[in-house]
Amino acid sequence: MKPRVAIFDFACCEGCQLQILNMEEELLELLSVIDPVEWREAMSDRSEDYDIAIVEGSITREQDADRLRAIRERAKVLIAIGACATLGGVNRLKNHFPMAEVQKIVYGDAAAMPHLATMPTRAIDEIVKVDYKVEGCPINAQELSRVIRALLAGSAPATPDYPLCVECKKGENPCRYDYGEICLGPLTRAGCNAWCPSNGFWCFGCRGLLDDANVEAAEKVMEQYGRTADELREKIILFNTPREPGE
Amino acid sequence: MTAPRPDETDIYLPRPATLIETESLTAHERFFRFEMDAGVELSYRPGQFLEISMPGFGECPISISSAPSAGGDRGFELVVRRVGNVTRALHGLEPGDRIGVRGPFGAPFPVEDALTGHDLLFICGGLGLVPLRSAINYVLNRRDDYGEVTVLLGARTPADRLFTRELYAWKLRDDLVLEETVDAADPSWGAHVGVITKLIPRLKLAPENTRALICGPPIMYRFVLKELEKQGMSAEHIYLSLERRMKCGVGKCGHCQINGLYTCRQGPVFKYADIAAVREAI
Amino acid sequence: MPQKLIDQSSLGHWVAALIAEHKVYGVQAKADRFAFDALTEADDLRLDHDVTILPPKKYFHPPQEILLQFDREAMTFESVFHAEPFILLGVHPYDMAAISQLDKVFSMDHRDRHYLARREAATIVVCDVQTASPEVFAGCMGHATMEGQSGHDMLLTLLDDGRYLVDPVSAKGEALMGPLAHAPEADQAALQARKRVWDRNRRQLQKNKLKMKPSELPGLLAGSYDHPVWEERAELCYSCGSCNLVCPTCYCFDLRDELNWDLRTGRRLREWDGCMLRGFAAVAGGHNFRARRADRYRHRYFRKGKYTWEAYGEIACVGCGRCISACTANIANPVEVFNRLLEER
Amino acid sequence: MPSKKIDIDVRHITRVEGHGNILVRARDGVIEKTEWQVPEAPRFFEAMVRGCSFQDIQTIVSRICGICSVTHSLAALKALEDALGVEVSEQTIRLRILAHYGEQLESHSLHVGYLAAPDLLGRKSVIPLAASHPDLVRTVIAIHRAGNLIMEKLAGRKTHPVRLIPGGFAMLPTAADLRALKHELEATLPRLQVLAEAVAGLAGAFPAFERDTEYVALMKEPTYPYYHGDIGSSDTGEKVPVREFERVVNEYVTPQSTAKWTRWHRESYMVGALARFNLNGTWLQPLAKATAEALGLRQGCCNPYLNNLAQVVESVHVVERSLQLIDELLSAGIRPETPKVAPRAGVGVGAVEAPRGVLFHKYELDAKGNCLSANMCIPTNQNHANIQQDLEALVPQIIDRERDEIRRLMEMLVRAYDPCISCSTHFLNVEFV
Ligand SMILES: Cc1cc2nc3c(=O)[nH]c(=O)nc-3n(C[C@H](O)[C@H](O)[C@H](O)COP(=O)(O)OP(=O)(O)OC[C@H]3O[C@@H](n4cnc5c(N)ncnc54)[C@H](O)[C@@H]3O)c2cc1C
Ligand code: SF4
Ligand code: SF4
Ligand code: SF4
Repeated sequence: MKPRVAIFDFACCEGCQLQILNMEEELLELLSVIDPVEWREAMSDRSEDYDIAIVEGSITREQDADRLRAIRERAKVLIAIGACATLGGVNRLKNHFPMAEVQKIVYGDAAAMPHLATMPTRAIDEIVKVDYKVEGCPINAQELSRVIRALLAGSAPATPDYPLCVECKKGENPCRYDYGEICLGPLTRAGCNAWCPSNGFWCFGCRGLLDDANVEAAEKVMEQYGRTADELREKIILFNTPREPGE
Repeated sequence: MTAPRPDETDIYLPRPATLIETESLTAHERFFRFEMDAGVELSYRPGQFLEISMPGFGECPISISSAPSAGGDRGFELVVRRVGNVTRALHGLEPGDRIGVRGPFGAPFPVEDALTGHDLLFICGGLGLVPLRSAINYVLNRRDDYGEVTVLLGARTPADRLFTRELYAWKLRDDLVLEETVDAADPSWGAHVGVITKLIPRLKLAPENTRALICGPPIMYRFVLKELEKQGMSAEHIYLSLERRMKCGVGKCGHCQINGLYTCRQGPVFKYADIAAVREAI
Repeated sequence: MPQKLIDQSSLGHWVAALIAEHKVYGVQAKADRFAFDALTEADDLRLDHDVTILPPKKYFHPPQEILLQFDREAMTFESVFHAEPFILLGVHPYDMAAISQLDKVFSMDHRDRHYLARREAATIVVCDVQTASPEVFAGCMGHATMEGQSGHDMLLTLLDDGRYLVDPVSAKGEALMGPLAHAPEADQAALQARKRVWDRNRRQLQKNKLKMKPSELPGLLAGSYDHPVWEERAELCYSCGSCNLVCPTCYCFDLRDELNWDLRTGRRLREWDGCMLRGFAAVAGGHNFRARRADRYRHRYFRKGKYTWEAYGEIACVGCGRCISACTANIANPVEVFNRLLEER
Repeated sequence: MPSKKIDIDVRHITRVEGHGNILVRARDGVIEKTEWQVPEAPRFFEAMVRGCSFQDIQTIVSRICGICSVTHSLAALKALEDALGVEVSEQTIRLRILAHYGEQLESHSLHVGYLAAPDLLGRKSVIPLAASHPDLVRTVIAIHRAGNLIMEKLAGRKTHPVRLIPGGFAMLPTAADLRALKHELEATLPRLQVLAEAVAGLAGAFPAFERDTEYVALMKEPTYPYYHGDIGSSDTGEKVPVREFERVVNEYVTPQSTAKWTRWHRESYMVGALARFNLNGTWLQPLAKATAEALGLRQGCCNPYLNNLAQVVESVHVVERSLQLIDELLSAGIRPETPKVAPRAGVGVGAVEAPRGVLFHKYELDAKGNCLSANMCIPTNQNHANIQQDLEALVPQIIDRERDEIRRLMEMLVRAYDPCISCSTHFLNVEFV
């Protein structure tokens, strides 16, 4: 029997779900091996009975955390897709400000209204257990496809634990540092085929920092390029704002 | 360099084998007996390993645990610890299921030459029994060619012991001394408790005439070697089987290098004298 | 074999003729750098390049290649070989030296048919260096020219008078000479002129100066295992493997399986790996045989200067200088490290 | 006889981008409540970009919306360049417009083919259509892929562009890229004809609902603009410069509402494909014009359901225009350019037409080029009040129908707007009944 798959989203741009639709013809192959039972962006069907939950987006409100917990209860396997789900995404930038200030900036005088409450952005695995992560902003459909095929075959898909530079070099890109830019490739988990440097742009770290990212080295190395550790940190926080303030 | 010949084997091409028999040994380790397809024989020596393919999951090196018979063998035995994708997939196999096999690869224990006529001391830590079992049974099949045979065995707990029936049979033999120890005992345990090195001084070794064969977890070697040296054994007479990360098994992929040595070609069985000065070895 | 002299425009016509009949890869501009790529226009060929981002090894040992196809229900495996003939235009002598090293690695003992098939399919046209790259030191490593080296099929040299000396050195190379039948043969003067280019290149391809003979490296390293340089420099190492991946002599790889959507058939892939990457020597159970950055950092230099010498009789650095520019932390310069070891021996 | 009671409570309408709810309560034909609500979690982009460098802003704000990320990047880049006093080259403008056409094509084909088509064919999603109408689905996929391909070749990827940077392009397409695109787009035109015919055949499935509406879009005669222009309205002939967009959108927070709403000359206005068609239809390309005719779509149309038809017409238009642009680019040759942008203090505004309507970004930068404040006004926000007005006008006309039918027609109406709710930089959070 085909596994029942449900796709859910929380605070995000839904760009990762879009990558699933962007699989184009391959989407038909995906649909030949799974049974999608809920996918609000693309289907009107609903179900509470599923094997695999694919979750996109970050958690910014208590009621969303509750909904996520309910999803976790029902799913045998939970896959977090995209930077919002795995890291908190750009949404986490707001954690640098007090929440009251964030609301004020956007809503002005209306900010005091109780239904505008928001909480610091959290990634999915800060609320529930995540079985697999597909990193990236947006995810790479090829990677999701590989993860799903591996899972369906009973294999545990792994994310690379080496820096992006590996894939960047394999792609034979000129290095962004040669142009005086700050690229987070040496600190960032590979897996996207160095999508951004391959298009002439620096890596901004959307796949998350490596477990052993040598940030101290990077801070020292900045000087060699006439840049500062502060500039480096400004780049890092775009997608890798620490989980706890000051962490 | 010469052009590839069309009939030349592809060193990455596995050959199919069928699972004949499998049995759980511990919570994490399983025994397997496979047979190559009719007409295909593996001629392997104790200490060698195979690259086992579970297509879709990958490939990994696994020591041959059975003893070779006189001619070639269609059958071979493995013991696999479940740690990742390939090994988990192997644990899911049922008799009749098929796998892919490359090999045998690697340098064996010199059971046919350097070891004959000598007392043999086997020191096995945990999964280290798996390749050494091949050598032990090889020796037991030709018992007269060797002197005293002593087997030291260490396991984490009694429940982690492999091949318990076979160990019992060895225990009953009077031409083999088997001493066992565990790190943590349970109430039923009647043998030693503690690290395997503690068993060595109790042996009445004839250091000149003894040849030691060792396999175990990375941390075990240093202590065992120190103890053997203390007993007066020469590095020339000690053989170690070492594990490393390994992908190709044929000296190309670079993963298994110990400094400049390839574990898959110069090893996995090394004479201690050859690697005593190799810094990454022990 | 006939050596010919041609001018730049006949070279263009000749390349165009090659493109018309063969699959040709040649050096071309990539942004403001250079790279080997499929050549569709003779004008795109840049024989004046200083160095390519990746070495031409990518045509023999690609970043990713399919080794096998399998069917897991039938448990069948089928080798995939790539034997489509191709011409490689513009390989520099140091890169040719590196290809010859790979030839040894992949043909000794267990012969690697996948590599050998690609290698056999290639016709390699080496071109003497016209522009020295900022970091090159092939002159120190003995690989500035093709003198005393082999493995290639043809050598092109731009002489000072603006003409090219075309020198086929194998049957494959000679087979490319057809369109040049009417070109004048190279005379003694031309061969002398080539000698001058070689002499000059030997001197000029020394942007970094190695203060010893390459053959002294194994001995030097043997006494330097505990030198402080490894710890000091590795502090800035990202473990990014860039120095491995751009190196023409590095060949380490990983094997990985991928399934098709039928979840039954799939392929086994070979992908470049690198000894500087953290997990390179990690095994099940979490043990890592080179867990520290310094362990991995030292290993790379030992492989370059000692281990490969012991296994294949080769120093695994040809002096292309790629690792120097690829390292964003600026710590991967072999010459700096080796010279320091020499000074502090 | 029990009184007829209708309670419709669609929590999270499906096949739209983001979360929206529809609520209707009626007793004995008396409509007590008709509400369009948006429970999307707010994301506070205006707060998030504060303090960020102008170099990182397009990276952040493209994440406002996955489906119109090129549009958001372009609006941001135009605003930033306005603030920094940067003039971009003609080549950059052409390439940007081409990338932007890719997004229009991708978004419109996604909306018509994947999200709206199931309504017209009485299905719950595109998935059963793959079995029942395989040829149509494959045609839609091919069109969608063409749109994506433009973005990939021009912007570097399908979603969240990386090549679009202040001052120009981080990497330029090659002539070979453009030729490949041309090839693909030439094959797309006949596919669009197939789609248009299929949609024309389903014209009966569009409800005949009309409501006199103010339409707002960028205008720049004699073109059908997405990237250039001033703000125009169907109510007046006035053209408002983009810099004065705040005079048009008049954002306000209503106590009963879930979002900041907007209004100009009336209670509400509509932006998007239909608005553009009504204001600029004269300047469509010939095939697009012919397609409009074949679909029976005429300027002055005020049936919001027919927004889908306008999307089909626009799809044809952008492909025709893309082919022209590619020819212009190829004959001029791609010149290498390295964007150089220096920071300075300033305020800038940028507007572009998103697939769903006109989008405004505004930034204030300090001397280092770091963002002091930001404001983004997105099309779906501008449409919310109009959706509410449409629903209020629609429900009395259909209140005697079956509950499910009422629900279906309301959902379909909302869906016709192609709302992009996750763009909700402004949305409020509400308690539900
Ligand atoms: C010569 C030799 C003989 C061996 N004999 C046996 C044996 O008889 N029985 C047995 O159970 N195991 C044996 N091993 C270990 C076995 O190869 C690894 O446990 C196995 O590769 C793990 O594969 P996996 O796919 O299940 O795990 P993976 O999912 O690949 O990874 C799990 C962990 O294993 C590590 N790993 C991955 N590949 C290898 C590799 N090739 N070698 C070592 N570690 C790796 C990874 O770093 C990771 O931490 C032997 C290893 C060698 C080198
Ligand atoms: S561009 Fe970035 S990812 Fe690529 S090599 Fe340079 S630092 Fe690494
Ligand atoms: S070690 Fe560095 S300089 Fe030497 S061959 Fe490799 S990349 Fe070139
Ligand atoms: S390129 Fe530099 S930083 Fe990267 S692994 Fe090599 S030495 Fe370390």
